[in-house]
Amino acid sequence: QTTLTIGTVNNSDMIRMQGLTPEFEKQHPDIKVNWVTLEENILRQRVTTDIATGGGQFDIMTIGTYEVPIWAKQGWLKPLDGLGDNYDMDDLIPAIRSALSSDGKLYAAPFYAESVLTLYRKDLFEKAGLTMPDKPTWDFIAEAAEKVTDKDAGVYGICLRGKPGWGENMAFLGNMAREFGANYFDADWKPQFESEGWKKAVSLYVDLMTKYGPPGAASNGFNENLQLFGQGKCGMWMDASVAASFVTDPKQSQVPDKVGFAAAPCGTENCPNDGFNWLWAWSLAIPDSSKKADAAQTFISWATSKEYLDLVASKEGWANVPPGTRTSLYKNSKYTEAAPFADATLNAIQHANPEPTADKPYYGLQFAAIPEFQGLGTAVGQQMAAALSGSTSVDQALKQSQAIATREMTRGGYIKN
Amino acid sequence: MATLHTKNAARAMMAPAVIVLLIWMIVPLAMTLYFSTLNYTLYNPFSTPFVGFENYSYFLTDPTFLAALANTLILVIGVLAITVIGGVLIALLLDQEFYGVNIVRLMVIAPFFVMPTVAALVWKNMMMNPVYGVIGQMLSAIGLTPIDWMTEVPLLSIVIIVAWQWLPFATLILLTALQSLSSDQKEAAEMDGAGALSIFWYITLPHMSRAITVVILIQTIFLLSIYAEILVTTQGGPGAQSTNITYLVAQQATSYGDIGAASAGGIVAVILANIVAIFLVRLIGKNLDA
Amino acid sequence: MARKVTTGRKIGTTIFAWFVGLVIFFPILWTFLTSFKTELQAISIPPVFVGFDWTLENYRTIQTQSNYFHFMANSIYLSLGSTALGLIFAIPAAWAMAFSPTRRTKDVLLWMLSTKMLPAVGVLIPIYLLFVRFGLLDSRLGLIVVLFLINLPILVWMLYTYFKEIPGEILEAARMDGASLSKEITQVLAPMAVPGIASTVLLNVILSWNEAFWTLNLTTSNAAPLTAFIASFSSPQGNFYAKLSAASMLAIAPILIVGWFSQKQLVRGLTFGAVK
Amino acid sequence: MGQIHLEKVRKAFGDVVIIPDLDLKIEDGEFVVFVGPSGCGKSTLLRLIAGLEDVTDGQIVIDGQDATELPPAKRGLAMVFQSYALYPHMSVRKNIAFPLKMAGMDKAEIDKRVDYAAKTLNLDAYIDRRPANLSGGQRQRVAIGRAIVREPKAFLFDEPLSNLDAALRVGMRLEISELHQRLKTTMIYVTHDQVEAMTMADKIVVLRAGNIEQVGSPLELYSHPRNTFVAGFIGSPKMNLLGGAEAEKYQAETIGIRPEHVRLSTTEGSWKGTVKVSEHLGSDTFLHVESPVHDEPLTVRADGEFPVHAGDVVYLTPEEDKIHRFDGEGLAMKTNSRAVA
Amino acid sequence: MGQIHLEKVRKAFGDVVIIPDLDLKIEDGEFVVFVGPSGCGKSTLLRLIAGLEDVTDGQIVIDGQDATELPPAKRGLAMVFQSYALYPHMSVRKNIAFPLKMAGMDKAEIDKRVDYAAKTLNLDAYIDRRPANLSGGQRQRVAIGRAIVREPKAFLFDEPLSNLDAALRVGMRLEISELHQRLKTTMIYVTHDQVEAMTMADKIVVLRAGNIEQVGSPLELYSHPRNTFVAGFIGSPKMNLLGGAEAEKYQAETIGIRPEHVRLSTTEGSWKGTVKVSEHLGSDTFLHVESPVHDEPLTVRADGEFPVHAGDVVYLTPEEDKIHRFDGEGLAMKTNSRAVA
Ligand SMILES: Nc1ncnc2c1ncn2[C@@H]1O[C@H](COP(=O)(O)OP(=O)(O)OP(=O)(O)O)[C@@H](O)[C@H]1O
Ligand SMILES: Nc1ncnc2c1ncn2[C@@H]1O[C@H](COP(=O)(O)OP(=O)(O)OP(=O)(O)O)[C@@H](O)[C@H]1O
Ligand SMILES: [Mg+2]
Ligand SMILES: [Mg+2]
Repeated sequence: QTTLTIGTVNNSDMIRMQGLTPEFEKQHPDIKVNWVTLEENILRQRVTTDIATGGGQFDIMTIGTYEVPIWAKQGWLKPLDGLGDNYDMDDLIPAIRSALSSDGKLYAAPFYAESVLTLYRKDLFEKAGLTMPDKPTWDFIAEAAEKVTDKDAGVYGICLRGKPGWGENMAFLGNMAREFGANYFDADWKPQFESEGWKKAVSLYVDLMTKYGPPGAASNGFNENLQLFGQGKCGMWMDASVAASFVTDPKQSQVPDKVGFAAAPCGTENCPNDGFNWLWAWSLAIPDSSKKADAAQTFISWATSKEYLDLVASKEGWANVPPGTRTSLYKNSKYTEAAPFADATLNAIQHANPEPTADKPYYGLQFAAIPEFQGLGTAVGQQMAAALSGSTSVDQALKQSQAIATREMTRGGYIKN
Repeated sequence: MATLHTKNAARAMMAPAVIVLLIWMIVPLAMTLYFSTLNYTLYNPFSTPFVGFENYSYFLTDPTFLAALANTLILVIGVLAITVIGGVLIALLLDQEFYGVNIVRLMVIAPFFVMPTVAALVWKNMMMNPVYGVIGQMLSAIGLTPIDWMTEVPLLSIVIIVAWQWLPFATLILLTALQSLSSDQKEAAEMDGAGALSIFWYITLPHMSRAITVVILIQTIFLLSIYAEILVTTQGGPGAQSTNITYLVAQQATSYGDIGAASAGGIVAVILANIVAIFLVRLIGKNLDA
Repeated sequence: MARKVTTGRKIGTTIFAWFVGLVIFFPILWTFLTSFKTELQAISIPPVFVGFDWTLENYRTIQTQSNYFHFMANSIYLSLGSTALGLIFAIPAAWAMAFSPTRRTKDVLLWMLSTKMLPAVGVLIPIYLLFVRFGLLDSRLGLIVVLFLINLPILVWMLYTYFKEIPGEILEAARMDGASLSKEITQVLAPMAVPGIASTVLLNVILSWNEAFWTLNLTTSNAAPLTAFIASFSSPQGNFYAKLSAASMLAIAPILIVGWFSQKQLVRGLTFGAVK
Repeated sequence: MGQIHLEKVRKAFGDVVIIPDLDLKIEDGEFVVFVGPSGCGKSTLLRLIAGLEDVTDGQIVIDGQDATELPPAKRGLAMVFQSYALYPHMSVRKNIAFPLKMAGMDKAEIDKRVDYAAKTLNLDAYIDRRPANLSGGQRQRVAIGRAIVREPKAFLFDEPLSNLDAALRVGMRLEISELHQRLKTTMIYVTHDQVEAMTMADKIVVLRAGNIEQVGSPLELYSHPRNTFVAGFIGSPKMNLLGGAEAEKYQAETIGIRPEHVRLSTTEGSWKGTVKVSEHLGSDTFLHVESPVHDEPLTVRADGEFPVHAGDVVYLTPEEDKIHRFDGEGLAMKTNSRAVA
Repeated sequence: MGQIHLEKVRKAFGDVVIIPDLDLKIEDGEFVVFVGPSGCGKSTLLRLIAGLEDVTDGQIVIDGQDATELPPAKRGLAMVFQSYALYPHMSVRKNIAFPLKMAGMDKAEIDKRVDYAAKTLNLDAYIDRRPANLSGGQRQRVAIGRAIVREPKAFLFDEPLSNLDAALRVGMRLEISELHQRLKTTMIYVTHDQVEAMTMADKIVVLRAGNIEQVGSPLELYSHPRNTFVAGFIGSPKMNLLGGAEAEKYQAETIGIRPEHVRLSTTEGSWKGTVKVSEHLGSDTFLHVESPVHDEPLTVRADGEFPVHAGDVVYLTPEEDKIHRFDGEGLAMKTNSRAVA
C-alpha cells in the first residue's frame, strides 16, 4: 500500500476534495491519502523550503501558476505524462494548460482556476439608476462608486483588495495597472512603477478607496472583502472569479440573489486581454523527489478529472464544483444553470493570456513568473498599502517601489550595469 | 561544598548541557556564517558562488533595515513598558482582598497559555478588525470612527497583542514578589508615617526591582524574536511600519528565498542580540547575583 | 492582615478587579462564544453575546476536516518528550551550578540564555538541511530534540534558581551518609525539589506546546502538533471566524486547563529566583 | 510624654480570643518589659499599642488622649522590630531619615538629626552602607536610630536582640539601657530572655495566655512571685517546685526553692541525693541532683568550682527563709512559716 | 575506635589562608569542643575532618589510617549540622534509615537499628512524621538519630543547638552529654556558647584565626589560660584585663581578674569606683564599675542581690590568689606573685 502525502491550501474547494478522498481510496484500495492542509503563506513557505532542499516531504503539492514555470525550469517537478487515457487533456482550457506547461509538457494539473470579475449589487445599481455595461470602464466605475455609496447605511461603493502581498493587493493592482497599459517590467527588465500607467492606476485606486471604500481597506484581502460584500456592504467588488460562488451561496452571503457579474473594467481604449489580466490556477504537481510518482499521478488524474466534477456535483450540487479548468464544464447546461457566474468566469479565463510579449518579457499577468517576484511584489505591495492607508503619498510609494524593485532586479542579475 | 571530587563531578554534570547547547549554537551558526558569504537562493540552490560580504552590504543597505531596527526596539520597549507597569498595577490589584479573587486570577493569567499564532489571529480578526472586531463595534456603538488598527497603528497593534500575551507572566512574577515583601517592612514604614503611596514608592517598588529585572530579562529574550504575531497580522506593513529585524530576516528567506541575505541578516541579528544581551547583563549584574 | 478592610471598599475593589479581569480575559471569552455560532452570526453587526443558537457545527466540521486528536497527541508527545529530555540534561547542570558554583557560573548561565536570542528564521535552512540529511523531518524525535534545545536554557535557569534555595548542607549530609552522586541527586535533591521541578516542567510544556516556528517548519503530518492544526484553519477562503474560533479553542483548551489547574505551581516556579 | 493606658483591651482573631480584657498602665519614662511563654500574646499586645492591629474591644489611651482609632503613624510611637525591618534598598542614612522625610521635614534639619543619631549610636562609619553589609549589631542600631530620630512618645521593642549572638546581646542590652537612661522616654520591651527582663526593666509584666499574671519590679517578682507560674518563669535556672510531703511540712501545697538558695555539702544536709549531671563553669557549678524528695532532679547552684561529678552523693539544705509557699491554686501564701517537722 | 590526628593541616580558599599549619590529636572517646570567635575557622576545620572540603596541605589520620584523600562517606564519621539538614521529604524513620540504606544494609537490620535509635532518643511517637511537623528539639534528635545509627567512629557537631531557644538548649545540652557518656564515641563539637563549651567538653580547643591558642580541660582553661586571648574568651562575663600601674604592681604587663573573683563592698576596698550600670538578676548582681584603675568599666559579680545602683560608689577588692599575670606578648606568667605595693 502506498501513502501519498499531499500538501494543500485551506481553500474550500480543496477542503471539499479532502472530504471526498474516501471515494478515491475506495476506487484505489492500494493508495492511502494523507492531507496536510495549511494556510496559503505557510504552505508556500513549507513547500518551497522542502523542494529546494530536497526534503521529500510531499508527494503532491498544491502550487499555482506562479511556481509551476519556475520550478519546472529547475527540474523540480515531474512531468505529468501518466494521467491516463481518459484524462482528456485537450478539454483543459487552453490558457490554463499553457500556463501549467513548459516545453509542451504539463507539469501541474489544474484543480481550479480563476480570473477576475466585477461583482456588483444589482439592487443598489437599480436604485441609483445605473446599468452595468458588459465591459465597464474605470470612469464608469468611479461614477457608480460615488452614486452607490451610502456610508450612513453602511454601504460602500467599492471594495478592493488592500492587504499587502504579491498575491493580495498586488494581484489586483498589477492587473489594474495593465488595464492602464503598464507592466511590471519593460523588455529590459527595468521596473516600470514610475510609468504613466502605474501612476494613473494607483492614484485612481487610492482615490476611489479613500472616498468610497470601506474602513480599514488597507488590510482587506479576499476574505475580508467577501465578508463585506456578503453582508451587503459593498456596491462593487473586483476580484478573483471564485468569489462568485461564495457570494451566491445563501449559507455564506446575505445577498445571494442580488449579485450581478461583469467583466473587469478597462482603463485605456484597447486594454490588453480585454482587461482580463489575471489568471491563476491552483494546481497539483509532483515534486521530483517523490518516490510515489505513479500513485501520485493516479490521484491527480482523479482529482482533476471530469468524473471528479460529476462526483462533487452529485454530492454538493453543481454550483460547488471547482471552476475554470475544463471547457466541457461550461458546455454542461446543468452547471451553467446552477452557476449564474459561469459565462462571465469562462469569458474571463479564456481572455487571459499569460504569454510573454514584445513589451512584457515575463510569463504571467498579475505576477511575473520569476523567483524574485514574490519578495519584490510583496515589498511593493507594502508600499501600496502604505499609500492606501495614507501614511505615504502615491508618488512616494511608487518611487519607493521603483527603488526596491530596481535593487532586487539588479541583485538578481536582470539589470546589468 | 568544594572538594576536588565534587568540583570534578560538577564539571562532568554540566558538560552535557553545555555541549549540546554549544553544538546547537555553533553548527547552525557556522552554516549560517558560511551561507552568508554565498549567493544562495532557494530557487537556484545548485549554483552558490562565493560573494564575500555582498550579502551583508545588501542586507545592511536594505532601505527598511533602519526602520526595522527602530521597530524592534519600539516593540521590545513598548511591550516591556506595558507589561511591567500593567503587571505592577494588576499585581497590586490582585493583592487586595475582594470577592472572587481566584477567578479573577485565572482570567488574568489565561492569555499566557494561548499560542502566539492563535492570539494574533483572535486579536486581528475578532478584536481589531475595524468592521467586525469587537473594539471597532464598540467604538461605532458610541459614535466614534473605528480605528483600522492594522494599517493606522500597525506597530501599536502588535505591541498590544504581544503585551496581552506577556502581561500574565509579568503579573505573576510581580505578584509573587509583592507577596514576599515582609509585612514587617510595610508596618515599619507605616509607623514611620508613610502613606499608601509612599509605601508603594519607597518600599514596595524597590522591593520588586529584582523581579522587574527578571521580567525584563526573560521577556526581552522572547520579544527580540517576535515573528508569528507579525506574520499573522500586518506582515510587516504597511510599508515597513511593523517590520522588525526578525521579520526582515524571515522575509529574505521566505519571500525572496534569498538564503544568503537571510543568513547575513541572521548574523547581524545575532550581533544585535548580543549587544542587547551585554546591555541586559550590565543592567541586571547587580540585581541578579546568580 | 492587620486591620479590617471595610465592606464598601471590598465591594469597590471587587467590581474594579472583575472589570480588569474580564477585559484581559475577553478575547478568549469572545473566541469561546464565537466558536458556538454560525459563520453568519459570527460576523453579525451588532455582535451577539449569548442570544444566539448555540451550535456544535463548527467543532463537528473541524473534526471531519482534520483529525484533531492526532494533532493533540503530537502536541502532548512533543511537549512531554522535550521536557523529559530537558530534565535529564538540566537537572545535573543546575545541580552543578547551584552547589558547586565557580566564578564563571553566571557567565555560563547568561550565555545559555543568549542562545535563545538567535532568530530562528536565520538558521531555518541550515537546520532543515541537517534534518534532511539525518532523515528527521516530520519525526517526533527530531522535533523533541529541537524543542528540548530551545528550551534547555530556561530549564537550566529555573532549576538553578530553585536548587539554590535548597540548603547545601542537606546534600552534604547525604554525602556524609554515604550517598553516591547519583543517589544524592535522585533520592535527596530531586524529591526535595519536586515543586520546583513541577513548575519547571509546566512552563516548559507550555512553551513547547505553543512553539510555532519549528513545529510548523519541520513537520508535515506524522509529527504535526496543534500549531499546524491551527495553520489549517487560519484564514481559508470564505467566512471563517466561527471555525477559526472553534479551532483556536481546541488548540488552547488542553494547555489552558492544565495551566489553570496547576497555576499555583507555575507561579511558584516562574519567579526565576526573582523573589527572595 | 509617653503615658500609655490600656483599658479593658480585648483582642480576638476570629473566634480565638488572644487577649481577654486587659488593663495596664504604663507611666511616662518607664521601661516596661513584657515576658511570657511563646504564644502568650506579647507581640500582639505590642502591635495593638502600635496600632498595627485593631483592638476588638477596649481603649488605648496615649497621653490622656484616646488613640484606639488612630492609625499607627498618628500615635507618635516608634517600633523596633525583631527582624529590624530595615529598608534593604536604602543606605543607613536614608533608613534613618525615612520617618523624617515622611513627616515632610526639610533637608537640612533631617541631615542634622540623622547625623546626630548616627553619632550617638556609633554609626557614622557605616552611614552610606546598605543594611545587607552590616553586622547584626549594627543593623540593630540602625533600627534604633530610625526610631529615635522621630523623638517618639514611646519606643516599642519586639524581641530586638533575639537575632544576635550571645556576646553581642550583652553589649546591645547595655546600650539600650543606657539609651533609656539618657532619653528617659517610655520604652516597652518584649523579650523571652530572663536576663534581659531582669536587668533592663523598671517594671516587668508577666503574661500568660493574654492575661497579666503579675506586674512589678524585677526584684519584686524574684522575691515575691504571686504564683507558681511567675515563680517558675522568673529566675534562671528555674526555681525548684516540690509538692507532697516536703511541702506539707510547710503547710503548703507546693513549695519553691531557687537553685541558688540551696546549700550544698558532700557530708551532711536535709536532703540526700545523687548527682545526675554536673556542669562546671568555673565561676559556678550547676548540679542536677536526683533525690527521693522529688521525682524530677533538683537543680542546685554552687558558686565557683564545686568538685563533684555524676554519681557522687551530695546533701542539700534549702535556706529556710528563701522558701516560697503556694496554695492549692498555685497562689503565693503570705508568710514563709517554718517547717513543722 | 575514633582517633583523629590532624598533622600540619593547612587550608586556603584561593589566596586567603584560613588555617595555617594546624596539629591536633583527638583521642578515642573524647568530647572535644572547638570554640573561637566567629570566622576563626571552626566550621572549616570540622568540614576538613568530615571530608566536605579538601585540605590544601597536611594529613588527616583517622584511626591510624591516612584519610586525607577519602571522600566523606568513606571516613566513617557522622555529622550533625547546625541546620540539622534533615531530608524534608522523608519521614523520621526514613531519615534515620537513609545512611543504612546507602550502605546497602538489609531491610530487617535497618528496621531494628532505626527502632533502637528512635527509642533511645524518645522519637518513637514521631517516627512517621515529616521533619516539618517536628519541633526544633525533635528535629535535633532526628539529626542525632541519623548520626548514631551508623555507629560512626566519631560525631561531628557544628553548633547544633544554636537554632534552639534558650530553654530547649539546656535540655538538649544535657541529652548530648548523656549520649556521650553512654556511647563513649569520640565527639567533636563546635560552639560559641560558653556554657556549652564548659559543661560538655572533656577538652576545649580554643581557635583564633585558624591557630590553636590553647587545648585543655574546661577548668584548666578557666584557671590557667595560656594567654590574654584565652583568658578573655573563656568565662562569662569576661575576665577584666588591666594594664598600667595596677599590672606593674604584680610585675606584669597585664593582669586579669574574673568578675566573680572581686569582692564588693560599699565601704572599703582596694579600688574605689562608681557604678555605671547595675544588673539585678535576683540570683546575682552584675555591676559595671568605672574606676580610675582602668579606662573601661570593670565587670563585677556579686552573689544574690547587692543593692547598689547606677551612680553609687563601691569598693572593689580583687582576690589576690585569683589574679592572672601576663607578659608583654600576652602570655601567662608562671606563678601568681603577690603585689609588691
Ligand atoms: N493574625 C493572626 N491570626 C490569628 N492568630 C494570630 C494572629 N497573630 C497571632 N495569632 C495568635 O495569637 C497568639 C499570640 O501571638 P503572639 O505573636 O502575640 O505571641 P508572642 O507572645 O509574641 O509569642 P512569641 O514569644 O513566640 O513571639 C498566638 O497563639 C498566635 O498563634
Ligand atoms: N568557601 C569559602 N570560600 C572562601 N572563604 C571561605 C569559605 N568558607 C569559609 N570561608 C572563610 O573562612 C573563614 C572561616 O570560616 P568558618 O565558617 O570556618 O568560621 P567559623 O569559625 O565557623 O565561624 P562562625 O562561628 O561564624 O560559624 C571565614 O573568614 C570565612 O569567610
Ligand atoms: Mg512575638
Ligand atoms: Mg561556623
